[in-house]
Amino acid sequence: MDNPIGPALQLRIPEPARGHRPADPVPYISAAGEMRKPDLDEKVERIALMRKQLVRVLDDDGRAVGPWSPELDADHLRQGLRDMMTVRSFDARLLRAHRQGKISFYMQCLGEEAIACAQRRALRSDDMHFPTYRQQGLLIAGGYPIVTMMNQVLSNEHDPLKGRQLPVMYSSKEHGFFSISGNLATQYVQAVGWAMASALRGDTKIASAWIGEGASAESDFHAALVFASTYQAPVILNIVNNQWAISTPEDFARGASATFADRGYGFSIPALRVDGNDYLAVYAASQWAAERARANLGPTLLEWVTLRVGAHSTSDDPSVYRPDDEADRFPLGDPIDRLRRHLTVIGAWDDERQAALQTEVDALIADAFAEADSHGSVKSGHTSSPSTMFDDVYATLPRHLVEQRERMEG
Amino acid sequence: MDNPIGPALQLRIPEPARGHRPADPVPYISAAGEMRKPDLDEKVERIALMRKQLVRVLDDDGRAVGPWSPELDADHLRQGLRDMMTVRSFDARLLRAHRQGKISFYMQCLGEEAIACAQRRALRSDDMHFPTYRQQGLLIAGGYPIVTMMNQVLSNEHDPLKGRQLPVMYSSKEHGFFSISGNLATQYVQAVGWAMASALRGDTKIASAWIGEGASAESDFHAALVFASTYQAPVILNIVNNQWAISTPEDFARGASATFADRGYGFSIPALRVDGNDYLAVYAASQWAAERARANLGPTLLEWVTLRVGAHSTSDDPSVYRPDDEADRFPLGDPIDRLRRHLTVIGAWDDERQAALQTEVDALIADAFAEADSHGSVKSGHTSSPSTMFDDVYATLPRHLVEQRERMEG
Amino acid sequence: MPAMTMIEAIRDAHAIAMERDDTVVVFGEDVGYFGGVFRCTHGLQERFGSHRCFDTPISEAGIVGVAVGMAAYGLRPCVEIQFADYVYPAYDQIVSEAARLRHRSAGDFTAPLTIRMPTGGGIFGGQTHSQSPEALFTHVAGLKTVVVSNPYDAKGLLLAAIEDDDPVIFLEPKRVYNGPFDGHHDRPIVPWSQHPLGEVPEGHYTIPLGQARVHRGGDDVTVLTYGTLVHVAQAAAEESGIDAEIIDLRTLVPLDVDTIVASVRRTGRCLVVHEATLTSGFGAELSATVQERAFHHLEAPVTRVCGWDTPYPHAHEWSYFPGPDRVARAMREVMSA
Amino acid sequence: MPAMTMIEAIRDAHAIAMERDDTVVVFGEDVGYFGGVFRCTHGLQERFGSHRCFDTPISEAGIVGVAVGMAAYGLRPCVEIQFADYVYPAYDQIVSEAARLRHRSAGDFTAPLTIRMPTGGGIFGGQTHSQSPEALFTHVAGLKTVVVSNPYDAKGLLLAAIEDDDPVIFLEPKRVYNGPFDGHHDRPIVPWSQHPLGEVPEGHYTIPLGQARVHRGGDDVTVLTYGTLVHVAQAAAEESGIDAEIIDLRTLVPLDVDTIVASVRRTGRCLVVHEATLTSGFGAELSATVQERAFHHLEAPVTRVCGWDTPYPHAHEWSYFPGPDRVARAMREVMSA
Ligand SMILES: Cc1ncc(C[n+]2csc(CCOP(=O)(O)OP(=O)(O)O)c2C)c(N)n1
Ligand SMILES: Cc1ncc(C[n+]2csc(CCOP(=O)(O)OP(=O)(O)O)c2C)c(N)n1
Ligand SMILES: [Mg+2]
Ligand SMILES: [Mg+2]
Repeated sequence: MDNPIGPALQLRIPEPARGHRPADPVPYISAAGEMRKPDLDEKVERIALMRKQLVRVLDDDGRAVGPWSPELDADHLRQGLRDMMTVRSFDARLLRAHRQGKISFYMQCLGEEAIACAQRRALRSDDMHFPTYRQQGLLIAGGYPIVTMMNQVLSNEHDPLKGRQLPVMYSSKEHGFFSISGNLATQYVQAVGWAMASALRGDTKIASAWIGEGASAESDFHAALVFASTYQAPVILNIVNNQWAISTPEDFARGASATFADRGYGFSIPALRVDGNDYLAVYAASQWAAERARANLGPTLLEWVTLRVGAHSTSDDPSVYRPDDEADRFPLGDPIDRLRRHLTVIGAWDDERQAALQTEVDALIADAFAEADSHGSVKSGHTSSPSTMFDDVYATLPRHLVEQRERMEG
Repeated sequence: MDNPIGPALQLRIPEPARGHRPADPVPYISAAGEMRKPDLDEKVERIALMRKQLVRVLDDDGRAVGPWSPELDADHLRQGLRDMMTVRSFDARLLRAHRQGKISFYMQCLGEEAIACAQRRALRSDDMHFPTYRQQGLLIAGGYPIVTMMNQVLSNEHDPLKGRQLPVMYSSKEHGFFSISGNLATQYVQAVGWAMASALRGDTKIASAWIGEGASAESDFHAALVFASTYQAPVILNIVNNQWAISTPEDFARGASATFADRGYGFSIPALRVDGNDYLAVYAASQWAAERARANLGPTLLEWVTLRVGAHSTSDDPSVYRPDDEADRFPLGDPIDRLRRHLTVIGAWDDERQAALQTEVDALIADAFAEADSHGSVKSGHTSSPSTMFDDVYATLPRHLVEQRERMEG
Repeated sequence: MPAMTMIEAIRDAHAIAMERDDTVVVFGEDVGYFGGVFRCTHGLQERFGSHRCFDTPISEAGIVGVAVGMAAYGLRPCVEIQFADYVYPAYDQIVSEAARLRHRSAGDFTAPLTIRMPTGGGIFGGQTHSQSPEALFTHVAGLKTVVVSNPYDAKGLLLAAIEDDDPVIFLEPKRVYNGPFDGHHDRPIVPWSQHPLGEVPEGHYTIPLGQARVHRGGDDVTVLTYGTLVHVAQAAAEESGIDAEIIDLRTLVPLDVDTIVASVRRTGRCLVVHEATLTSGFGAELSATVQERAFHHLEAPVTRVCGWDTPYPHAHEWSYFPGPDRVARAMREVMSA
Repeated sequence: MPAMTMIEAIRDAHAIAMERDDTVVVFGEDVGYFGGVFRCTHGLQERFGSHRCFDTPISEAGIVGVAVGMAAYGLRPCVEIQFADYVYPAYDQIVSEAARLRHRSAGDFTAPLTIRMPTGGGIFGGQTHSQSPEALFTHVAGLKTVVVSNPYDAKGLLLAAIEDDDPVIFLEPKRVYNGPFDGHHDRPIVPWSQHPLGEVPEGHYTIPLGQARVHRGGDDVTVLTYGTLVHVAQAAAEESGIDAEIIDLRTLVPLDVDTIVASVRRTGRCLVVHEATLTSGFGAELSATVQERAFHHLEAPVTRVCGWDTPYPHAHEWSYFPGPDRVARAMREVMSA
């Protein structure tokens, strides 16, 4: 008794029309203030109804509107602007260092500055972030010494990681910044473990996990959601949807889902889509998720809609696979411009102060770079001693490494 | 500017009250016929609204009701009853063989017979199933020789797998039954790959992936859903929720989700919860999913709600972790009893025919076992030659294996 | 001293570790309420509560991944992988994360975790309940790898592993959980209560990682082995009459090179025995090391007796397993080479 | 014969395989539209369509898992793992599935797939863009493992791998993609167009898996190596003046034991050179094999020159990399031992 046969089967192979993408590649753009703010303990089913909406606070005129508008005074906002501008200037300086041949590799976060900067300020300094390589904003907004970051990037004698890691793979336990792995997604489930540990100990610290939308296809993403859902771990699960994973557009990882927020609902984890280029929205959504975690209400997933404005890394040439004018056509604008306009609208900012801040920030970065550069770089041969590579493989040097070190030195 | 601290954090560690579980451990039990049947191409959002409902056809009185009732004539239904009874008798005989010390290990599917038996009949014989160890019904309903299955379980000279695999780890390409792996979940993504291959070739065959609810926590489950969603592969994604994964109840893998069907919606994959002990519902839902795949409408996820009535395997002692009377209290009854009652209600069956069929099936199994047993078993030392273990490691025997084989023999 | 099975010794080590240090947490599949499919964690949840010992979803990647995160927080997770054959989904978290975390962060974060798993065949487990994957860990810098062969060692080494500040892979040959199996599968099982290494002191003690144990002194040939094969080698020595010095390596990385080299220099002959497949097994490293460091003392090639380079078969496991006859034959060959 | 880089040779092999056999499909991260981050699949999607060459989500487990399923269907997938350092999420699918499918199903299902990946350091890639994980595959029965060192071999071996009926791990040292790098990182890059092995015949040819190539004949010492280190060993021989016979193994499993043993029996000395970490590296297997089969011909211990047992460092990669000086020093030591 065989059942009917069908037509020839076909596969949908995503083939986004690169170079001639539609004008608005980002679907479901809510107006600022449109989306309501759920209670912290609102039923996940009801929150799920908003999974195609977008938490937005800043409108096109620079006003902060709607229930998500966080209570941040002008000082805080100016601090946020400064954080973001510092990150951007930092990136620009190190890209220049790359062009100057001082470093072998760099990854910028151009256009995505609001997300890490605002979340860092919305959380506590003793919380732990498990970042990817595009959250330098966490360190900068967290007050980590910029010279030290540059020393890491230059792999010079003052690099705290002793030249072991690629540029941008920072680590700072003290600043709540988990050591970056080159292997995508591994940190996501580790963050859940850290949050579980905090809760097992009756501590108050929460964890924040970071991942790119492309890397959410990795298996560790699943493990993280399973454990977060089962144990209701106090963790924020960030997905930075910057539209690209090297050369593949975000729909390769998203598949048929409407949004990455959907992934959370597969586990009854409340999930919000948030305008990642809106400093106020980022702050408010991060705060909401953190409060949920702190109130023992479990994990929250946050999809940040943003755009990778630059190349994937200095090894990448995006002209081959993406339209030149994508950033111009991106409907969510630039995070720095938008916060600056808001500050101006509320009378807390003007062009002069902007110019002064830019000068200050650029000087800060220039000075920092000058200092870091004075310690040399891997290219100039000013690194930690090569024999330090044997340290920290284990807590204490085992005999075979002692022998190998001797052999290397001899 | 540090943000407020919270109370001491807590973790939710699922600790179901074993031994004193609530009377009805299975939530969201729809009445038979209650759930509507969506069009094959109905929007996934609308289907999602039914994710807490249960596709049921057979009511408590044994009538087939509602839109899901498949058009199966009495012959087909009697065949289904026979399939399930054969599986049950098969399992019983081999459990006895285990007690008799003829085999080292066995896994039964008591209480879950309807799922594999009905799905096998709802699909075509050239479709490919990627099963776990509890889908012996696929082979039996598919007409695979029972003696051969027993030869595999006995690992005797006629075992087609030459004693290489544990009992029950069958393989038959010809019968659309992919080689069973001992490693959970690996087959799930392979099924998606097989389905993709079929579609890449413009073929008409579809794949069916099988997994236990416990194993859905494994990472390969995620990979399968990502690829199935992205490429819209013609695959059925079965999750057999039999309430237990060895000693852990289904909520360990499910986490905070209401149902396993939820997982599909995280990927916009239409997902149904189905009464797995209702032969007609299983048939109808499988058919629906198969038609979707054949019509190039993509993957469908099916959560089968059932109960692992027996122990996990012959190595397991469930009395330590589960209540004795769980099967009695299980709200979905027994699949054989239910189909038998239905046949009786429609006037196509009676006690006499039932007794005759039971006798026939038992005799068939007894004869088959006698024949298989006559070929000996691993315990009696009647296996394929040990040197065959070197075959099939590679397509042709490489030199080092030739040498090792000589050494073993010499 | 009480007699314990290896299972009881492992349980005891867990309990003592959890008692002494409340950052020790124990979890894995079926590990909590049920106490593990081999019962190695039985009673821990009842005694220490479900916040110290708990069940997990079936996700080895998740188990090790959250353990790394917990270790970074400051806990000392000791996790169970139900069978070593199922460790591969966690391999990335072990190799790329646990093993390198201290190094890549220059000591800023560390991963003091213990990953226990039953290994080896001899229980008719077929290809997915029989593997001995130690060589897949010994190649990875940053990991320590331990294989135990008896209850006394198991307790002392597990306590040392849990207290160690680095990630430790802790392999438990399931065939010796209940007795010192010597490879004669057709003979009655000897329980640990009849073996001196089944006598396990109460309370806390550790056996330092990196120290081999001379299981049997001898002059004819040095046998380097570990796990179940220690007992098989013992039987082979007795049955062949060859005066083998059997070294139970206990820790593969870091390796006790001194004990090995001293013995081989004395005997001039060396046999390496393990259950894992031969090619690129840990025996290769042992063979290479021995001939690098004792070349001029060797009177015969270092010889390996290992599992064949095939998947572990179900029905033919005793043809696969390097039992006492094969080991004795190799001993004779090495003696006459 | 046209001169090709190794990248071009690999591209060419893909195109020829896809042309000759429409069951060959090619996929991986950034492999389709973009043509791969190293451009090894550039142009294939355009030429053969997106049903033959396509991009995937970032999931190595998914890539290999679907490839196994496709292979079971009857296709011959040739997939790319972007860097060998990222293969671990796919390790379970490779080790537990692809490697054992034929055996466990007694030939009912097979997995004729090729898994390509760039390996090795020398591009300042740090610990996650530099690894050489070959030994993690050579230990696994059922897998074949190939490491290429030049364009001519790369094309012939890749065609053989794709046509092979078993799963093949195909390792491409990225440092020799564009030229025969000899370890002198401070000297200008020599392009393949200036090297005889950069001359690659047009059209179809294969190099059988399991055959080593004598890269340089010599009488003093046998050097067993593969990948980038072939060229480093060549430089070391020239610079030290030692008449080394350099054997490029090409395939590690199955290994060309005959070529190896014949050479060592003649030279009486053997050096093993690879970039992967020393302990339990494939060099251990080579050392063990050589002394098992040529013991009485050896005048000095088989010596290994390998990466240190540390993660691959970023800034110190030239101290980690076994460059020509270290190899030459070892040659001299072996000669004077
Ligand atoms: C396990 C693993 N696979 C592949 C890579 C190579 N890789 C590095 S970044 C990247 C793209 C990641 O995209 P996404 O997650 O969207 O992050 P984004 O770069 O956009 O911030 C890839 C494929 C890797 N680092 N690790
Ligand atoms: C990768 C892996 N991890 C663990 C196991 C051990 N194991 C075998 S069956 C099982 C429980 C599976 O439960 P479920 O998926 O619900 O299937 P069921 O037994 O209920 O049919 C476990 C943990 C395994 N076989 N493979
Ligand atoms: Mg991205
Ligand atoms: Mg189950």
